Amino acid sequence: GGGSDSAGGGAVTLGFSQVGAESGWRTANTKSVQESAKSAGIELKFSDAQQKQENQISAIRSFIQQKVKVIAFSPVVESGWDTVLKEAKTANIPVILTDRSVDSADKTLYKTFLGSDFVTEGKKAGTWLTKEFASATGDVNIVELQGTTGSAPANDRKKGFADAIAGQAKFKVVASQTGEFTRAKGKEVMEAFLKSQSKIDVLYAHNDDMALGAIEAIEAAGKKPGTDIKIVSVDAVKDGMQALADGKINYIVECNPLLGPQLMDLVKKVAAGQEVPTRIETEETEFDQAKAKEALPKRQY
Amino acid sequence: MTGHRLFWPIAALVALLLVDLAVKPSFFSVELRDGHLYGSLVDILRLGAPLILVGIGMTLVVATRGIDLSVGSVVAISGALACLHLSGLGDQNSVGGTLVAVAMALGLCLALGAWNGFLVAVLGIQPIIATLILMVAGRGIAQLITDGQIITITSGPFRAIGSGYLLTLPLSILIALVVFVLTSVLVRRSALGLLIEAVGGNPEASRLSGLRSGRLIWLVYVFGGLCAGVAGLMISANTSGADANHAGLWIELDAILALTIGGTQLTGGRFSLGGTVIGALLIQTLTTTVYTLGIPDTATLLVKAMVVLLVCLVQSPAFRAKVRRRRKSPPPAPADRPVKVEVSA
Amino acid sequence: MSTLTRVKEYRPQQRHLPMIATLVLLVAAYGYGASQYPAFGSGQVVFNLFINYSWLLVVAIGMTFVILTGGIDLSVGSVVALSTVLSAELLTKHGWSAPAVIVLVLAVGALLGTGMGALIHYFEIQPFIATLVGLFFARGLCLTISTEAPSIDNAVFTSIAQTQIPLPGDSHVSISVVIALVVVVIAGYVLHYTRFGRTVYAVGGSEQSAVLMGLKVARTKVSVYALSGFCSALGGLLLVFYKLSGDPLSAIGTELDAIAAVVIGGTILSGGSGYVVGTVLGVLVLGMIQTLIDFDGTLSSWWTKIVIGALLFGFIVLQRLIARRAR
Amino acid sequence: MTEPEAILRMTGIRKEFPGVVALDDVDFRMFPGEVHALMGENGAGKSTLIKTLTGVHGIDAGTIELGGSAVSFAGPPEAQRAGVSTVYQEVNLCPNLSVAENIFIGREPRRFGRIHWAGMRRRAEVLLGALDLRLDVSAGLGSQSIAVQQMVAIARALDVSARVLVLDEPTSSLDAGEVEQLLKVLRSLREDGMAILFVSHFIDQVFAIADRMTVLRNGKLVGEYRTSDITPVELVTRMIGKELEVLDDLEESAHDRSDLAAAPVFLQADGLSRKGAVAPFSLEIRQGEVVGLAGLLGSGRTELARLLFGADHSDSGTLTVDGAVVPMRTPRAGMDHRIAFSPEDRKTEGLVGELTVRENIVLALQAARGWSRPLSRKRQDELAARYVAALDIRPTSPETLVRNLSGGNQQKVLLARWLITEPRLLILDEPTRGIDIGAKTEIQRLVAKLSGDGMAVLFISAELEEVLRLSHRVTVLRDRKVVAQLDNESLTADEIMSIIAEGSSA
Ligand SMILES: Nc1ncnc2c1ncn2[C@@H]1O[C@H](COP(=O)(O)OP(=O)(O)OP(=O)(O)O)[C@@H](O)[C@H]1O
Ligand SMILES: Nc1ncnc2c1ncn2[C@@H]1O[C@H](COP(=O)(O)OP(=O)(O)OP(=O)(O)O)[C@@H](O)[C@H]1O
Ligand SMILES: [Mg+2]
Ligand SMILES: [Mg+2]
Repeated sequence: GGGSDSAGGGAVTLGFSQVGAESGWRTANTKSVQESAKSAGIELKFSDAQQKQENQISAIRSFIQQKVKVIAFSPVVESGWDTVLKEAKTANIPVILTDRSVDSADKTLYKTFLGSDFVTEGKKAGTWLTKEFASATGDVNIVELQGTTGSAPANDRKKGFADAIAGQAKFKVVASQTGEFTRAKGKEVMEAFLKSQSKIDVLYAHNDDMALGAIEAIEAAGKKPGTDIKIVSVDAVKDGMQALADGKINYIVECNPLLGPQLMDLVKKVAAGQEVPTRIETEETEFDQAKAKEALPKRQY
Repeated sequence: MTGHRLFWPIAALVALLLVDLAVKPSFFSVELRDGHLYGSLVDILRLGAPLILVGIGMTLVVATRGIDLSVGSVVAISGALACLHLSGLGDQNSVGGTLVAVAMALGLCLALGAWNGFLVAVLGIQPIIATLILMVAGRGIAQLITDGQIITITSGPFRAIGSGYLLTLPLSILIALVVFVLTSVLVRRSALGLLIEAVGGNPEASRLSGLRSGRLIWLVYVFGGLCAGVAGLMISANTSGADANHAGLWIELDAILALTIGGTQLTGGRFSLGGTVIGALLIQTLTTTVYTLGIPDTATLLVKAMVVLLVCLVQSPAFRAKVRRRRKSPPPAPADRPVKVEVSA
Repeated sequence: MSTLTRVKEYRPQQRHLPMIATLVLLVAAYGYGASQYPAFGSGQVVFNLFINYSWLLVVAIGMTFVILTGGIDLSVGSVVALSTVLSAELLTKHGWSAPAVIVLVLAVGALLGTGMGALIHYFEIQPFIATLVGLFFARGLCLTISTEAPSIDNAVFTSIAQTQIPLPGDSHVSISVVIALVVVVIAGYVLHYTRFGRTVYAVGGSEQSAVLMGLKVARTKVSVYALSGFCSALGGLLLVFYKLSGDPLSAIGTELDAIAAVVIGGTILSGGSGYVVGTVLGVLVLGMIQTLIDFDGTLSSWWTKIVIGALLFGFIVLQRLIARRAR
Repeated sequence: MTEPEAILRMTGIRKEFPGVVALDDVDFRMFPGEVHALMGENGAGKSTLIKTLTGVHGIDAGTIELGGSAVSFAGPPEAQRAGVSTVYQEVNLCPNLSVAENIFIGREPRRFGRIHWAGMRRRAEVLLGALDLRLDVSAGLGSQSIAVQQMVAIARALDVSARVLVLDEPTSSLDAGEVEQLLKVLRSLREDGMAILFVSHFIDQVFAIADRMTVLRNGKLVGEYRTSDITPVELVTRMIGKELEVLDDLEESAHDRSDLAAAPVFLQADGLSRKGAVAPFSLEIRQGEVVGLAGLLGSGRTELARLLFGADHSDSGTLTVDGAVVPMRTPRAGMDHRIAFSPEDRKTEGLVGELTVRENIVLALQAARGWSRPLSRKRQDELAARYVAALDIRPTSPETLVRNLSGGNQQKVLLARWLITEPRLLILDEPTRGIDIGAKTEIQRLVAKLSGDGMAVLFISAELEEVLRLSHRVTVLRDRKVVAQLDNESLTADEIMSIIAEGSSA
């Protein structure tokens, strides 16, 4: 049977290929997509790729087979999509990228990108740091908990942060290890740092989970997180915000997973063949402890 | 002396520790902070505990010519279920509630172990593939339980399992120690050890000697599940939260590595629980070393590869024999060319 | 003569049962998909199986050789990744020519394999561990070479990647599929018609006996790992053709997929019995499971995992039941 | 007299294993065109000497000359290439490959560079034909009886045109027919000037074929003798280092059945059968009775025995123990009825090589008691010690790994395992396979004694004389069918053979 009926009478079918469910952030992102699709009356074909690009590609292929109206996906990596995107194009199915962009030279392969810029996130964290320690005279010893080695967010957040503090010699990243975006590793690595580093002023964690793990390590070492060691991290998941409100974290750069509503608008537009901007950054704020307190109650994830 | 089964694993562990000592003299410093011991060595013990537990379970499974890939997922499930229950409690600090949570989690893990055992012993599916099923599905189950989020808990009693201290020592290592001792006693004082080694050594001969190998195999998988369950509790307790996505990821590989370093053959038969414990500690020491010495994480895997390779080589009799032959081989060198001896030796 | 006829009607069937069972199940699964999901019935879905999994197929073939000798190779995933990273690095950063890169990548794969084989045979390090070291080592190399995942725009690679070989019924396959199928045929031939192939089975049956029978055990054991390394590298190249990028984090856990495929295909892990065709079917089973899930499109992330496990279970159990029945 | 140049000359060979000196300053030589028997008790060092020759083990001291030039083989392949073709003691073939392949692997006939399967099968059938063996050569080897496997191993060795042919206990599980056939082949090879090293514990075979013999004792050389210069008794005396007392007394006790007629039936099989293994048969064994199974290779003796023990389950018929019909589906069931089964293939079905002598000995008893009721270490040690002494297992340390034992000693361990379970029915499938005459008489005496004490015994042996000597009743099988059951008043081997033969003519 042809796929026309799968596209439904009037209802738009959206094929969405998610990276996986590797973190709370990701899950929130998935939820938001699923829910807003329902409320927007869009028929969603969802596929979880278990962190495997191959799976995402094969999922997109199957979407093409099923002749969905629009394809959206958050690339597990930025490269390696040309072939399948070409196929989508020849089948003239418009493609929307979410959360991460792809590095295809041919920008016509996808309609638009909706998501955040990891480098900017890193920059924001760095800039806050420079302000916070503007008055500081001596060295500021920073330890960094990186995300999964080789993953885009890890690379970019490291880069952005480095750029932001590049100017001033007093900021020294004395230790930088991967915490694999997880609490357990965050704690384990921080424990090691606390013993190997004589003086730590700041912890920069690529996501809240690692920061939360680190906090436990710091407390176990008899230090006060947020005071003895200042902590800045990225994401603003609920637990992170809680810790921020409790004064255990000093600053969080938001990375908003709730792209669903925006995505659905785009899908509708694209399906209707309207023009859309080629790049849309999700509106994201930054939280200090005060803002966290008021934001906390209405935090869904 | 070098004859003893555990000589080489222990030697390797000591060597690695000495390297740490050499590079970072502070590595061995252990001090008393708010009522408990504090220092890298303590961390190694505390963080090594889960691996030790999983390793012990895996050792028995491997001794029967089996393998259990699902332990990682079982770890995740155990933590997830316990934390889910705790998060629902009015007063998370109630010991009773915590015990219930623990009981529920371990109960489920026993069931999961039984499931593996069923596939292997009754349906006769090859262990690696039989447990692969739960390895894949188990992650899903864990995420289903936590709804993909990290369940954070505040329960003091529960957190103690992972990060608490008793008599200044980490509770987790004490638990692991108890399990180790109990298992060793059970296995060696009863006939279990012999029967397991027989089944692993020659299944057909064991069958013809009247062994009920089916039951044994079932038993070891159930036990493996239990060990993984306890490990899961520790891991989640240590971070006071259940991370269904990452808890116990790839722990099966480390466990197998540990038992091999400990001198247990993956082809079944003879096994050594003590060796597994050493192996587990070795692996944890290696991880801690990497963090402490600040080895760039792009190089971490290379270092790990090299160390493991070295450890396995010094353990391999074949290798030692070849080296010795090397040493012997150059003919007694004439007195006038001593330099050459230096080179060849 | 009578003996020969007996051979024909009786022996082979027994040994081929698992594969026949798998085939039956595959067809059944396809039928089910076609009945459930529109557009599933189209031939292209089947060809996509091959297009998407040609690289895994090649890797699994190498794995088959290793497992037939009673060994195992955990390093394949990392070697695949290394191949992609090397290709990307050399083509984009160092401007090597495509052929040169291909040769080098294959050489590196074979070399790593040989190394592990040597460790296993001459130093009697257990295959599981030796290749686990290989896994760490190759993945480590990937990350030291590059933590980024650069795209590849080399003309040759792009053309290989994007050429579509048309087939009747406006469907098509990629060049990689052809390569993979060629590998399958060669592997089948080697295993059945060459001394090396038979020695592989002998070693798997009883290594000690193979030694006492005066077979070239050392050479064979080292070769299978070299072969597996080579296949992984080739698989890596196919993956490059598939994605045109070199990702240090790609192909994580491939070793398990490959092993699963081989075992589902009816090969015994303790070695000595199994067929290449079985491995092909095994890969198709994994692909079929993934495709069913893609088409369903209603499963949440965790249900996806659970269902994969369930389907895996279903396949394996049914396979045994069918095989038993037929006995 | 002047001798021709020795083709093989081993001098001052020394081989130590951790704890054991297997060979100590042993000299050995062989001449073209002679059959040279290597004699010695279990554990004397025969197999080790052979393995040092073919490079399986390196030597700690001594020299090996082949065809006048010094050699030291790195392994069997080299030895093979140098023209030394060997059949090792334990069957060393690949069970997962076909019979034909096991004969030719490594030397497969090829056509257009690819293996020529049809040609291989044809040649295999011819080769086995020469040994009087007709079977489906494309069948898996694993499904063949141990005897068939032994013949296949021999066929493989014969096929290579070698200067030196080494046969380590090739006849241990062959019956008269095959042995005769084999000796015939060896004689013709000797004519062609091949040097043949022949190891056997059957004195008569040795005297039938050997021109010369070398005797080892405890790894030391006792001497080299021409067959013509030595009598069997002298030979045995040199092997065991003392006179051997013969068993005529046993003969008597074995055959008087007077009290047996009264003895209650312990086990009774009615129409028991298993497809492809044994046709429906009926059999009863009384307490204290020794029933012998006679039959040619592949006649189904082992199969029959396996059914009684529950090692395989039957398709039809009933089994009655102590007058009660019992299902016999697993070995465990057999053991619960105090039945013991010592299988013919000690390597794959009997022993756990990785475990020690002690552990192997207590295994069955422990299994019966279940894991929760362990035998105390003290008890284990005593049991082990007792049977190590009783069966003269060497080395005497019960902590030796079984895989390091010599073939015969392994067989003794297997026997000990079942004796300590004090069964009511003891099924022995080729219990004396590869056991030296000293120990053999020991075991035969033991069996006689046990039956005297009321234990029922089912005795299978390829050596018909042995069966006749021990059994009160002989059950004859042919082509997987029970064809006769005879009281053993004064049966002779010829009578049995004729029974077997006439069937095949009919
Ligand atoms: N691999 C080994 N490790 C340790 N000891 C060994 C090994 N192989 C043989 N031995 C010992 O060497 C001695 C000689 O063994 P060998 O197999 O040569 O005896 P044999 O003459 O062949 O006896 P049989 O007639 O039973 O075959 C025995 O004491 C045996 O225990
Ligand atoms: N495990 C088995 N599975 C299938 N067939 C077997 C098996 N064992 C033996 N056979 C076949 O059944 C025939 C009878 O084997 P069995 O061992 O019972 O003969 P036997 O009388 O004991 O002769 P032998 O003296 O060789 O043991 C063998 O020739 C072999 O072809
Ligand atoms: Mg011998
Ligand atoms: Mg038999």
